[in-house]
Amino acid sequence: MKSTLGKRALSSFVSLFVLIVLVFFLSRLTGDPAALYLPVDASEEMRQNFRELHGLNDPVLVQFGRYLADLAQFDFGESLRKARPALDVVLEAFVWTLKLALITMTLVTAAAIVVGSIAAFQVGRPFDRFASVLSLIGASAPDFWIAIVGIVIFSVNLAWLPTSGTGTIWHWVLPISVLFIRPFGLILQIVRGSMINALGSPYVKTARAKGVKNGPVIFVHTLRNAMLPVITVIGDQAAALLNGAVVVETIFGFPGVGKLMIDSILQRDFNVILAAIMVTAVAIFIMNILIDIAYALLDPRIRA
Amino acid sequence: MAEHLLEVRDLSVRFHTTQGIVNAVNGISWHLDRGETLAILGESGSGKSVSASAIMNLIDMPPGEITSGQILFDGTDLLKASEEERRRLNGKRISMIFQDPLGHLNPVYPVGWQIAETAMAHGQSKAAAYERALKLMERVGIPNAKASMHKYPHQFSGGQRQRLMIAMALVLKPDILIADEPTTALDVTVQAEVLSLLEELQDETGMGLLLITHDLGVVAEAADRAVVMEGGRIVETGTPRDLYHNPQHPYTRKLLAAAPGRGEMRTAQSGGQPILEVHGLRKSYGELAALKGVDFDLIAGETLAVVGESGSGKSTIARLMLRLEEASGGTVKWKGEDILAKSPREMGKLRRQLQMVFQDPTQSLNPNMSVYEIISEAWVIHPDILPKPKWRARVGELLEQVGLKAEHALRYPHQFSGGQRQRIAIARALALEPDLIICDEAVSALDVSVQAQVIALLGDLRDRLGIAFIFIAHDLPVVRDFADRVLVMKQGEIVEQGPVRQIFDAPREHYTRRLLAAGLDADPDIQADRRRARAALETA
Amino acid sequence: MSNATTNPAAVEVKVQSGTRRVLRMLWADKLAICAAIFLIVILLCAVFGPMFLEDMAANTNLRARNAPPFELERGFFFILGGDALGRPLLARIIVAAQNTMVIAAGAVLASLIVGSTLGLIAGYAGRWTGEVIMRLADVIMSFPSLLLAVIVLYMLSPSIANLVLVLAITRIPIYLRTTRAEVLEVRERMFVQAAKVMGASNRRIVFKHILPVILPTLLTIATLDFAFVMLAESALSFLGIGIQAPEITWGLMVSQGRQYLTNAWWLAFWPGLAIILTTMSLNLLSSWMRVALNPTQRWRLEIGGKKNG
Amino acid sequence: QDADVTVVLAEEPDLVEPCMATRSNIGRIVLGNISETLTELDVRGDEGLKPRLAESWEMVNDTTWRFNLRQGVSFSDGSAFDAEDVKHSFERAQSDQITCEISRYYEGISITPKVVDAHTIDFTTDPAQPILPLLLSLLTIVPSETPIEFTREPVGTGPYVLADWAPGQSITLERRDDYWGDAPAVSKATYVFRNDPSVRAAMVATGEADIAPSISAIDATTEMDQSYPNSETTYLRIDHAVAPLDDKRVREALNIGIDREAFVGTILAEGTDIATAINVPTTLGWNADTAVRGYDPERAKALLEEAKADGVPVDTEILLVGRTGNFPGATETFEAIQSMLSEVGFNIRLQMVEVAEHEQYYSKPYVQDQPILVGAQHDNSRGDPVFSMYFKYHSDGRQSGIADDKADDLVERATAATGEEREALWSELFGYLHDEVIADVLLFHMVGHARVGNGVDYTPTIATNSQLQLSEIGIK
Ligand SMILES: Nc1ncnc2c1ncn2[C@@H]1O[C@H](COP(=O)(O)OP(=O)(O)OP(=O)(O)O)[C@@H](O)[C@H]1O
Ligand SMILES: Nc1ncnc2c1ncn2[C@@H]1O[C@H](COP(=O)(O)OP(=O)(O)OP(=O)(O)O)[C@@H](O)[C@H]1O
Ligand SMILES: [Mg+2]
Ligand SMILES: [Mg+2]
Repeated sequence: MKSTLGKRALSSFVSLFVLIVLVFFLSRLTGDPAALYLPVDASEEMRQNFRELHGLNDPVLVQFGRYLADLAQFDFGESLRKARPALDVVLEAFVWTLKLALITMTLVTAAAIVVGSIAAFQVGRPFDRFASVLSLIGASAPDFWIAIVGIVIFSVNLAWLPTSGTGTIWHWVLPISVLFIRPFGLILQIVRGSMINALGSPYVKTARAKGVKNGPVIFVHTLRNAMLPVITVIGDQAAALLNGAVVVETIFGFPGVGKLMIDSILQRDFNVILAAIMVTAVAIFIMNILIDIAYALLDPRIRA
Repeated sequence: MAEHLLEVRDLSVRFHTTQGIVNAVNGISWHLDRGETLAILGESGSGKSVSASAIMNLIDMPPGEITSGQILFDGTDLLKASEEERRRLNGKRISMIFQDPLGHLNPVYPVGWQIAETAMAHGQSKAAAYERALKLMERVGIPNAKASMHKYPHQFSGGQRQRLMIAMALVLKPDILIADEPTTALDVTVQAEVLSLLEELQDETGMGLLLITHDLGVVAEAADRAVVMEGGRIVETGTPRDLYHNPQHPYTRKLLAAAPGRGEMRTAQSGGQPILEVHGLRKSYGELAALKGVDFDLIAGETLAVVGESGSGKSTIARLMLRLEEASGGTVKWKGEDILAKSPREMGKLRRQLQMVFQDPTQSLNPNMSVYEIISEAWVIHPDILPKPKWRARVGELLEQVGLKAEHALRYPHQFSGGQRQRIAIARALALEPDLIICDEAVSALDVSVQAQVIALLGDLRDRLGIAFIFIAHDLPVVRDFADRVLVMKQGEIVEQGPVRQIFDAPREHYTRRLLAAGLDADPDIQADRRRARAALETA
Repeated sequence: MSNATTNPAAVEVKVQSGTRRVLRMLWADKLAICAAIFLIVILLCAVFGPMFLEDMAANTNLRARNAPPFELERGFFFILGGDALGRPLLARIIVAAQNTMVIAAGAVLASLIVGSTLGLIAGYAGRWTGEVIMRLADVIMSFPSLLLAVIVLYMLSPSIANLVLVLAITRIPIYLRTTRAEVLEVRERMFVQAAKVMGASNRRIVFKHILPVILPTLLTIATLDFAFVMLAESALSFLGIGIQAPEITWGLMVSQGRQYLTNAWWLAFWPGLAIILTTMSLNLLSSWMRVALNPTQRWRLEIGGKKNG
Repeated sequence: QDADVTVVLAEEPDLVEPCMATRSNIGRIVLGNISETLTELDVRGDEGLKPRLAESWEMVNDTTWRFNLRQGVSFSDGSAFDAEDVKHSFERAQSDQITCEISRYYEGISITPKVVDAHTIDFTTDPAQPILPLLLSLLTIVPSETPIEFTREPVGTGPYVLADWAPGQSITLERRDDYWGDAPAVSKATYVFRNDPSVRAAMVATGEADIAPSISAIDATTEMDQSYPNSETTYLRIDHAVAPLDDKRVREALNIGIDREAFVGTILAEGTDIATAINVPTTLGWNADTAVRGYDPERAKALLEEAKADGVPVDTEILLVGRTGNFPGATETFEAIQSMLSEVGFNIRLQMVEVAEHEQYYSKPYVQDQPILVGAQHDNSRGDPVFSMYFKYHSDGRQSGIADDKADDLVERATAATGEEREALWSELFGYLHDEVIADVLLFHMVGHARVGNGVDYTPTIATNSQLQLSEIGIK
């Protein structure tokens, strides 16, 4: 186990490098940060000066070499705009994103598994129909729509919750609710489908013949067999959240990595882009490793 | 009127399918008393398993439907009881051993937990449950029980899985045990042990045993009474002795007549170039050496039976020869070429010549494919065998040959009984017209009349087309009738091999002798004598 | 019955005509029927909408600006109201169906096909290939889709084909990972080994035996991805990267209606509803397909209304 | 009394750096609150340029301006304010070690500050710089110890000091006790940042914020909402070098083919003015005689016909480039323009793009392979056209679509002129560009909307986009 983990870490490291190379060269093809950073009526001299200061005049390969050399010392460079180390900027934002992602995914996973399993157990009955339709609407409704309507209803009209921002625990309610909806719908559907299949297996009959209650039949015997695709989709959704929940961050003023990334991309703030990608990529790679471990834990047959 | 522990009255069950309604059980009635063993004998597909499932509330409704009847347990009608009441009975007061152990074990949990769960589901503490599980695993003869508790179903041999199922059913010492073909995959020695274990339990707890089997020997050995089923109806009831000596119904008579082990033994062909040479074949799973270097040959058109203890590596030989798993060492020469050294592509070409019928029929049939697709796939893969327009007719023909009906071609595997599935698997292997068929317990789930028919078919193919067989079986009478040579295995090694006459008439090894002594005879009187003889051998 | 050797010719194995059976099964699920009809309507809109309504959908009329829905005085196509430039929403939704469907179907199908094929390879081929493919998926997964969009659309111009490309690439990992995970389990099943013994090629095993087991899950994801892709496309438009006015898609309409959400809800609502209904129809249909494709479940449709279907 | 206010802004500044205060998201926080300037433009009354840190100024000779500095002023770090600080602030802004945005206003002029005594400083310019005092209304003063790199802890002489900055969440200013001027009413101001205009409006409505300086016109429907001209001018820049846009008739057709009136009160807010110049009417030299070209589709068609008859390729596809989110309703506006122009016979294709791509079209070197109209906004609330004219209309201007000798000459002369002459020259230029050259398609002077909570008293001005002095906020 240990050595496979090691190999896995190593190969992840290689992909991380591939990722850096890709992002570094591709992003430099998308426009001149000087043109964006400086006001439109800034002179050519100022632009030159800006490029000079940030080393944007050198050949791209030289820039890349320098970047790698700095990286080796965990120096991600300065943000072109914020006059701060890019990594600091990113880590600050990433903490928020991580919190948001963790809380949301925990809630989503728990809720989707419970509701999806019960729906699968009651295929075609009202509970199933209701849960399916509701989750589908959730999964396909535009999230900003839900967010703004949520603010109008719960903050402006009912005055139960703050509109936006951070601070108290109440500030988290709306953003998490909005983030919750889509993955919940998606995962619920996957759980349901996978569970319907698994519930038809002979071992379910064995469990029932043993006199196991419906609860454990569903959640112990069947669920674990049905979890493989579910875990994959959970991973996908978690990755999406780790990459930043742009809409929610933008609307609710959450200082997460999603908005930071968008802004940096639109502003071509390369160092921040790269640092943000590195940080989220490491998080996603770790998560994927955890998922692969989870596969093996769940199903002894795929333990190599 | 006397109260029976369990009484089934006028039970009818039917299934809805695309091809219309299948009447699986038609108004059957029987009863079972405390401490009694009732055997249900019968044709494969006659509704034995379905009626047992009805007792356990395990029929999927719909598509299934119980159209009439009562199931009285301790005087209450189970069909009217609530789900919860039935759940509380299941496992604790009534428990069941399923016919097809691999599918019925949960693949993702360790077997120890699965056995202990029965107890835990009915309120026992974890420690007590595990202790009981361990004890039972030892009693059903799982080697190295303590460590095996943490293993998963796929790490056991077919017979071991079946014993695990048995252990699972016995955890709470139920009042009624429904055993659906509990010994089909067991070698005779273990079979005898299991039967005596059940008997002991019956003495201890007064358990009523419903024994579904097609093995007349088992009936003779264990049953107090027996009912015979055909086509969803009960055609005859009586004590084993009555049935054996004085069968009334033509089907019963046919069954008895078909009992194997009475024919002429074959004389092994001598000489001839071996088409298969196995040398030093080894396989280990981690610590466990499942196969410790076996050597044997096979001549074209010859039938080599592999018998031996459950878990001794019989299926492993088959899996290694077919490259379903990689061997740890040794060579397998097929017509002079080493199979084990072939690339996957070369192997693909060879495969047509080597076929296998798997031990677990349910799992080896793709649930998404109809029987027609399953059988005709052979010709899709090897189009030169048969032109497409002839497929339909040929599928029908093959199904008839293995005792099924041509119209079954449109059904899906889950709509068949255990024995029927096994026959589909046989038909699939035959479709390829191979040179060698490895039959891993291929006829063990068939009632003797069908078994006889299938064996006759295989014999005919052997004689007409020169197909060779490796016949893995624990059913010695069948082996005796069918094999040319026999290979006896124990703990991953061949302990004895030779022509069938030699093995059956003059066994050299103690193990072989024990094996032969443990064989069951359909005649209850002979069986009674054997028991005495076995007891003597045991003490010797 | 067992050993009665019937004349094989007498027992014709008959197969029902495929389409009729499918239609009958579809009929058995009323929701699926509705879904299918709705999708056909959408499809017709997508094919013929732009042909007939293009002009009407582009015709600005500031006097009908944000005209409220359910009023017929401006004509039938204003039944859903008018947008910020007074264009009839119904006509716009119909015309937008084409771009929307092309983008969503294109992206979903492309990612589904590429992703699941790679997943099958990764799960069934050797360790090395699998590992490389999986790490590739990791890279895609952590490459921010927005950056990818900026790069592709900046360098290649924002055409529909490029947009499909971007969206498809970002969705590949989900199919890839799901497929691989399932293959790892399914390939251990006995019937796969049985097929192997028959000499089935890897291709056949993968596509005929393994894929059908995984397909229902993939279909469920794909149908939900439909909605995801439409909304992602709208987010890109909103940032100025994706499809832009005067082209229209439902997603673009939703994102343009965003600022009017509190004043003229219908601008974002109807196209949003179109997205939701389409997704829902697809999902109902895929649920139906799940049942219809699964022999152990199929009876639900075949015994029809008779028993609690 | 609670004198805390919360201001909700659209975007968080990347820096809170005084020398970047001309950038509006920074200026709104820094200008007049943390940092002060020598002079200050009066945007509420019509006093013109008012003293702030300079008490008075005069022209010593053609090229030298002298400023007498206010005494008894101290920075928030406690040090006293003197001429050295002014000199350092200027040099820091000009340094090429950092890219201070202010410096671009001094582009092309050589300015040398010279400390006369602690409270007097001379600026020598070459060439003469008649509006130097106006230019210095942009120079934020920092202590002479400030290093020449971007700071995150700005020190200034203003009435407030940066108390806290939680990146991504909020910035807090607190009132200083030792401020030289009158103590403002607001004791503490918290800035929070929300991208979505309806959320900003909602925050004021729920009392979570007191002032939202810019909300969407669509949301501005309550008592709390005020509109103000925000000094932005929307126009379509024409590149005169490419046919058929090199033809004056075609440019006129573009101008009269758009029904500007139709936008006001519909897509754009009530109060939006139709523009005849790139600068707002309060700007020096704004020419009241230039008349709006009325909507006349018939004439536009006729003009096109005429041009076509002369061989002008009027059927060439013209690309109209707009920027998404440039202003509320931008997409709709450009869509409507496209449809209006198509109506009169232009072959127009609309393309909405993001900032970076827009920049490619907007600034030189221009994309030359097809005639292009670039929709854009220009913002000059400084009162003098000099901040616009060179860039937009001089042949060498980075965003100029024309190359016209007379225009060049007028720009150069006006820049150097003072007083009435300056005003007259600008006025002539405005008229010339609009009437004779038809340089571009001028559209609207935009209005912004602010929502001000009931607890505070604040009136937005034309400068609100770039500056929000807390001292102008009253507490009710
Ligand atoms: N789900 C189903 N749908 C349709 N037919 C079914 C279904 N399950 C069982 N049957 C049919 O019911 C009949 C009885 O099946 P059952 O499993 O009880 O046979 P059995 O007597 O146990 O046979 P065996 O000895 O081969 O196991 C068979 O003909 C079978 O094809
Ligand atoms: N995947 C595995 N991992 C670990 N042990 C295994 C695995 N597969 C089989 N074994 C072990 O190898 C031994 C031989 O198994 P095999 O299936 O060949 O037995 P068998 O002779 O066919 O027995 P039976 O008659 O019960 O089917 C058994 O002890 C079994 O527990
Ligand atoms: Mg059975
Ligand atoms: Mg075996």
